[in-house]
Amino acid sequence: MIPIENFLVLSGILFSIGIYGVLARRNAVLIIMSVELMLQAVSINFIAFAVYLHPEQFTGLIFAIFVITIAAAEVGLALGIILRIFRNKGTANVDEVDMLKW
Amino acid sequence: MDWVLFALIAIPVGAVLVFMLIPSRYPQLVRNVAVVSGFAMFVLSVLVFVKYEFGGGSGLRFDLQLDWLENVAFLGENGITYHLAVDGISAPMVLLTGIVIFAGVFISWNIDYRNKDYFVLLFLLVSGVFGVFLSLDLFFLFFFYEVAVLPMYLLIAVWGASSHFGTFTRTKEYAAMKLVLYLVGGSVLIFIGIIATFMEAGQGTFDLPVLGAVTYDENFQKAVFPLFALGFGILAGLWPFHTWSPDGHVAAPTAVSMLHAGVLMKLGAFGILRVAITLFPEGAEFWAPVLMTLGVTGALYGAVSAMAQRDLKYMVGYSSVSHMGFVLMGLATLTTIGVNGAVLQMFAHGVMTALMFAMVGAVYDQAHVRDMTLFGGLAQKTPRLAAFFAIAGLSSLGLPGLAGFVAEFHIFVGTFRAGYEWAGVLGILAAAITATYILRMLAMAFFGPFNERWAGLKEMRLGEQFGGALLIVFIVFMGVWPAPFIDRISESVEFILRV
Amino acid sequence: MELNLDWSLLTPEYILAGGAGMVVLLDLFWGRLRKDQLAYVAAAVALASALTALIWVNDDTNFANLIDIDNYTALFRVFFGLIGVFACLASARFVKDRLLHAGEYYGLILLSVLGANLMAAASELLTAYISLELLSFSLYVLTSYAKFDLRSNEGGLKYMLLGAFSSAIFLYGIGMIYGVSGSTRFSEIAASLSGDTAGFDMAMFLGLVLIIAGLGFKVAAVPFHMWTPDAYEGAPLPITALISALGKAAGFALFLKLFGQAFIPLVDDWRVFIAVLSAMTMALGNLVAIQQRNIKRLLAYSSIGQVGFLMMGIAALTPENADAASALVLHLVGYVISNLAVFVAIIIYYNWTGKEEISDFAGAAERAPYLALALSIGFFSLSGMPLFAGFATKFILFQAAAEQGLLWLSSIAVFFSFVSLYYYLIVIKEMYLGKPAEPTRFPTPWLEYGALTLLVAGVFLIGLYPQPVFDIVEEGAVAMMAVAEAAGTVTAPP
Amino acid sequence: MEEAWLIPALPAAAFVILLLFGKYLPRHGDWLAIGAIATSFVLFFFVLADLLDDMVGTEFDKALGQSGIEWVSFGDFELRLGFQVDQLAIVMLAVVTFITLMVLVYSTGYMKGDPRYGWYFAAISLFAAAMLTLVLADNFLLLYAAWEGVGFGSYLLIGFWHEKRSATEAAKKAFITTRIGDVGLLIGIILLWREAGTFDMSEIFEFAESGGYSSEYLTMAVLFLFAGAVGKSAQFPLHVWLPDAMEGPTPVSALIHAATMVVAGVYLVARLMPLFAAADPIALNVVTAIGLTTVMMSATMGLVATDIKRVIAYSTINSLGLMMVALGSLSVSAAMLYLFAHSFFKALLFLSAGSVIHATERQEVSELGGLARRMPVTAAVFAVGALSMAGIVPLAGFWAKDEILNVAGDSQNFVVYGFLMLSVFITALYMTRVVILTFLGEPRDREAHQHAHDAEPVMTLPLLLLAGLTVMAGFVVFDGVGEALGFPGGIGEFVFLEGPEAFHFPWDVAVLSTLSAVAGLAGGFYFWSGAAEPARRAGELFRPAYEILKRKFFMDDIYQWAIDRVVLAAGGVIAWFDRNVVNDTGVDGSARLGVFAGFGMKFLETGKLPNYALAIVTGVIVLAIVFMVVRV
Repeated sequence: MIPIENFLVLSGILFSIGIYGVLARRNAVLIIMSVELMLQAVSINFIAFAVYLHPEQFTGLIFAIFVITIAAAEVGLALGIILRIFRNKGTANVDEVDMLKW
Repeated sequence: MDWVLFALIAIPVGAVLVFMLIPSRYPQLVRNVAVVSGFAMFVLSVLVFVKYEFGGGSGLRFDLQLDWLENVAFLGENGITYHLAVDGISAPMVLLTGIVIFAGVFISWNIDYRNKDYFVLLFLLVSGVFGVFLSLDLFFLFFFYEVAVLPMYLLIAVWGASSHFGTFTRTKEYAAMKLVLYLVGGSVLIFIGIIATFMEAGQGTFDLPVLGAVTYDENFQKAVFPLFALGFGILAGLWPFHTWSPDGHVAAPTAVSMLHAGVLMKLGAFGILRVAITLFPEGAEFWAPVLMTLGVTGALYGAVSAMAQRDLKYMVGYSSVSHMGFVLMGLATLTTIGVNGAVLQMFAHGVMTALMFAMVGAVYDQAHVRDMTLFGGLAQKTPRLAAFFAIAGLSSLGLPGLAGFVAEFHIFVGTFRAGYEWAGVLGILAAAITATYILRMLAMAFFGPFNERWAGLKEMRLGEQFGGALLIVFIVFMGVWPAPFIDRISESVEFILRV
Repeated sequence: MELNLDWSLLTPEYILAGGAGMVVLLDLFWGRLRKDQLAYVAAAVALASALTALIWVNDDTNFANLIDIDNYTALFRVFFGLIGVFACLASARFVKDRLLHAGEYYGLILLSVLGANLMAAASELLTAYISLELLSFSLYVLTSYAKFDLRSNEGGLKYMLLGAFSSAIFLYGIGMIYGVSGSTRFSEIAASLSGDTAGFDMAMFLGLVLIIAGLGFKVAAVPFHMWTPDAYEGAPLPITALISALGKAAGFALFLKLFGQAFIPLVDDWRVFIAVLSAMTMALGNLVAIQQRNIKRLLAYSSIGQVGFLMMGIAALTPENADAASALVLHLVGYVISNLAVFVAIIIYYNWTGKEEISDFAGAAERAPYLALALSIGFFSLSGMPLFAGFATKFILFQAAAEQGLLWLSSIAVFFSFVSLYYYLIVIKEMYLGKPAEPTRFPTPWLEYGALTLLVAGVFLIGLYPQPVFDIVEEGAVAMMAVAEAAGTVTAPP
Repeated sequence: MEEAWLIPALPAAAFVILLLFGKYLPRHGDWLAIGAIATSFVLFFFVLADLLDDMVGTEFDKALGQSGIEWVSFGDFELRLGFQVDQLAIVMLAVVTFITLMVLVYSTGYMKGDPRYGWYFAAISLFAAAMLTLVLADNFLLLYAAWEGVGFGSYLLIGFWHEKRSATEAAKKAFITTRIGDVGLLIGIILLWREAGTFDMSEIFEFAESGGYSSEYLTMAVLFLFAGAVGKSAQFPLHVWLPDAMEGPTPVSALIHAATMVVAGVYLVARLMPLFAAADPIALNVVTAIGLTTVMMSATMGLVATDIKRVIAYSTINSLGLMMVALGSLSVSAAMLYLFAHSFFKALLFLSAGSVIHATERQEVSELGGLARRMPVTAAVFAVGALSMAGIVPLAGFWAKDEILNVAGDSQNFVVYGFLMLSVFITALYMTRVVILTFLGEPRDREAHQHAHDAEPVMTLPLLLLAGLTVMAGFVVFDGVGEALGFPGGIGEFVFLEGPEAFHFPWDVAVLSTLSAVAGLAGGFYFWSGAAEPARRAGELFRPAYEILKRKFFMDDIYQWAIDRVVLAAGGVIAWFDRNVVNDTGVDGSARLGVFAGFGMKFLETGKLPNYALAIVTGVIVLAIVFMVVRV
């Protein structure tokens, strides 16, 4: 059996890549993609815990399913809002969207 | 008889509600209601003062306790109660408030710019003041303390007057903002003190008598006493924190500065006595020399800077700082005579300053200028105003036969008895300096050759004369026969100082 | 191991969901219905859900171990229902004049109230997360609802992106806690955490940190507060009110339940951190608010400041008694009522003038005396002045914090509540001393003034006689904390 | 004895009535004031009679009629309005009531037609009441209260014509200078009280005699008390206010600055003699020194003063100095006798000067002259007063001054005695100067001279009465006269505590003083008769000395400089300090600091989304690290 640590490390890596994506990327759509990445890392975690530590329950698995559905809903919603910004301002670059400050 | 105290706070609040109902098209109706409720408060306060007799125990009379918030979270049996009572110290203070507000209502007779809102805020202020003097629950003491500060901003900012000096102007907004923030800043310290005391006592109640019964350990007292002393001291014009009071009182309209300098500053000293000294005797002893030094500096500092003022109202403002310095000196002696003197001075100064501010207001209403060097020989044009002002001035410089002398004498005697000879000597010197600036002002503004510019000046309005006369009656009454005041005060002071 | 599947327990939620759908359909199919009448329908639905919630007062069951139905839930259901009512009433005129698709607008508001209800009721992590996302999504959309206003889009974008980001962090934290404790139900987590957790220290604390971060974002604690000013300024005014009232209240309901029930055994570890966070939040919120010129941004920072005070309640949690919890909820109720009063007044003023700068409030007292009075009362209550709700609630909250040895935090709180008085006074100065553009009186909007009077009455009630309100709140808090004690004894996992 | 408190009460009642209803009474109630004082004067005799009956044989124990009412008392601290009558008080009662009566009668003429006629009588009644209370007070607190009341009375009366800038300034100066002295008095009283625990004089005296106070403590207290006396009796450092006090109406000067207020200081020191005796001798030396400097200074200044009232004022300061020297030599009897005699002839001088001013509207001696022909009675009376002041044989001044010279000769060293003799000479010199310049010689102002005439009877009657007393009062010195008046063993025994040989008449002192007085007269005639040519030449010869005297030893200028530069400047500096340092930097500074902190943090909100995400991540990382560090 593959030790659980591998899964945890994988999800950790994925999570940090996602965070890096959010910080580094300037385009709103790419930020959403990196957030999705982070959510997938979480679902890996849940599944790993469910299988390795608490095999007798399905909580972990149910959790993973819910995470995936909510992630999908989130993308739909996010793209809607980004579309509005793109249509009004002509750009989806996060740096140019800084009218509200101080 | 204990409904009296409830009525004392209910009347101003009731008046506020009635004012709210009166449409602002009837200013005269507003004034009549104000006078009626002012008179009612005056009568009740005199009743409280007259009917109060000590008769042993903690001297609390007209005791009334309604529970407000109890058996909830950390609050025990009667956690926070609406506990009103009068003892020897608060009886004269209640009388003082009754007098000053009654006179104040007459003085503010000719305010016509939104006078409904004016009286709403003024009576809110008075209910706060009565609340502090009467409440025996730390929570409610703090509650009313803040209520008294709340209306000050609008009262000064809307109805006040900016004062213009050659080089700079002190706008009324600046003065109002500074005053309110300074006092609320002071109340921060009090709030922290209350929280710490409640926790330390562990009785689950904010009731002062219960908290008083607990003996706190030495270092706790030494740590918390300065919190209260400083918090209340800021309102009492403690020396380094006094700068709000001259600016604030000068910018305020007459009745408000009368009420504020006359009564609200006493709230601070009263708070020190009622809360700090009663709960923390060892703390008081430890900090007494510091309080004494600040008190004396305040007295001397106020007197000397009053001497350099050209603006009449600023002079009176700084003289209040100086007299409050005397009060703090009295409190710092922690001897019966000294503290008695302090309470007497609180009353005496209250009535004196109210009269002085009223007269300055009377001059300002007609002359619209307050620089005393511009006046000259007003006594020939307005003899009664000059006489009233002279009486207030003479009482403040401690002329025997008037209230000032009795109080100051007690304080000086108390200071010597407590072993602070240097403070006593400096205090007496400050009293002498008070004489110089009062007489300088009288000579410059009221006596001397008549300045034609003020030919149009007329004698004071009837309202002002009545208000002034009422105050003079009490100045002379306390000066000639102080026994009723002193008997009441001394027993309670002895109880507080556990002598 | 049978689950209590009595569906009737969720009737308030059904009413809300059904109502939302109905409102949307009504807007589509019933042409003749004017937009503001939709608001009254939505308000009625919210009110219905609040009233039905009263049925389960003093009840103590749960629905399929997912949701607790006890006094705590009842309290918050009523509370959120009323917030929904006021939100709808306040936005009636605003939506009619300025926004399109009123149906979806009110539908989303009802859905957000539904999300909030479930957040407060959730007794296990998954339900909590799902309801959190429901609330957040509806608020994201509502924030960017003014399609053609760039500021609304930008605010919505920032709120949404950062919201997604921090909910991912929150989720990762939940994953860790699930891994460590093996269950998602608060009571069981508390049981396993109170056992020996030597082996899982690292994972547990990482989870705890991430959860604090996630929730910190939701309630706008300091390092995670950056979105609040932009979202508040961007969102249409009623929505700003909704975020500050519903968003914060639901966030704290969950925060309190999670830390009061699940993580209570580790209280000595995270107490200091929450306290430090709360101190920083107070400091930044109140100090930066002094600099603001826009009323919405000022209220954003003032609500950040208030969050600092609220977090003190959480820092003061203790297994022994429910004092801290009841003090926190009491202050929460006081804050929300005063905040709503301020926002309703500003919405009314915005409907007249359409301006948001503080300087635009010049002379408001002459043009609308009652409005100026209500606004001042709201501000004085927020700053903790006596006669108003803020004073009593803050007094009790600071005292509760001091009881747990956080006197230093109470002192900082008292100082910053004094600082907050300064920037409220600036607005009041503008209203009472400023010169109005033109001296004409504004027409009196009777409905909004009615709502305003109700709120002002609420402020005075809590300020002058808080005993009844406090008793209700204490029942809720005790019910919530009782579950924690019961959890002390380990129960078989479901 | 019990009705002694009535004496001050009557004028006080008169004051209150006049104050409130003065305008409505006929003649503005001047008759009420005079009636009150007259009854007090009559009452004085009853009290005197009672005191004599209580006297047990010739043994003079102080029969103190103690009466009074409780004013305030609690714990160990009690204040009484107590009155006591003893010989010292009797002398003062006699002087005060009589002189006030004379002045009031005189004032009905002098002040006729003044717009504030009623207020004048009210103020004088208040003053008289305060003075009488001061005299009768049996405890220090009441004494202090009356002391301040007297100061206030003089403030009102000096500044009576408050239209005149100079009168207002003079009143202010008087009140403040005496007030500075009162600071010392109050400190002294409290120091005495602290050890003895009571304000009552007799108890304090017993406490002092029984060695209760340490001697340095007592000396310090006594010197503080003496400071009060210096202020009130215009002694050397604080004398500047008396010459300016001449701005008040002349009857006021007669009353306050001759007979009553200024001698209060002397009375106080006399009353405290037991304390002075108990304290170490340095106290008495200080009293003598101050007294002597005052004598010499005032005498020399009197030489050059041109205003008639100021000359008499300097003569008053001169006499006060003499009395202080007498007290310095531990002789109460000499001082009180001089006080008794001095009040008559000084009041006489002032009132006659008053009638001169009333008639000619002029006060400058240089504008008067040759009035004797127009105003024979006033001239004669003035001459009598002047001669008595100079100390010419049959008049009261001679006997009293001789007594002081004799006492000074016995107990003081030679230098003091020499100076006193010199002062007698100078006094005679300037008194004759003023007489000659006013009444003899050529009238310098023709027009004033024309309508100068003797005052109406109501003013001249008191003058004649006082003149008569000035002549007869001296003989009281002899025991025979005392017994004739019903005092057992003569006035000396009765009044002055020491043994029967209080008075004796040393021939050598009498001859020496008469010689110097006559020399003074001759000098006066020589210098100032006719065109006063020699005087002018002397003036040029001692130009610098003349200038110094003219500028009153620059005392006024020094004080004025001190006030402007030091006191007002200090006020200015502190006011500036308060406005700028304490307020602008202290208060506004800290407020700006807070606002600036907010300003700094405001820029954290860059508006850029990545920064916000970065903030969240850093928050998480910092929390995680700290958690780990703290936990592990």
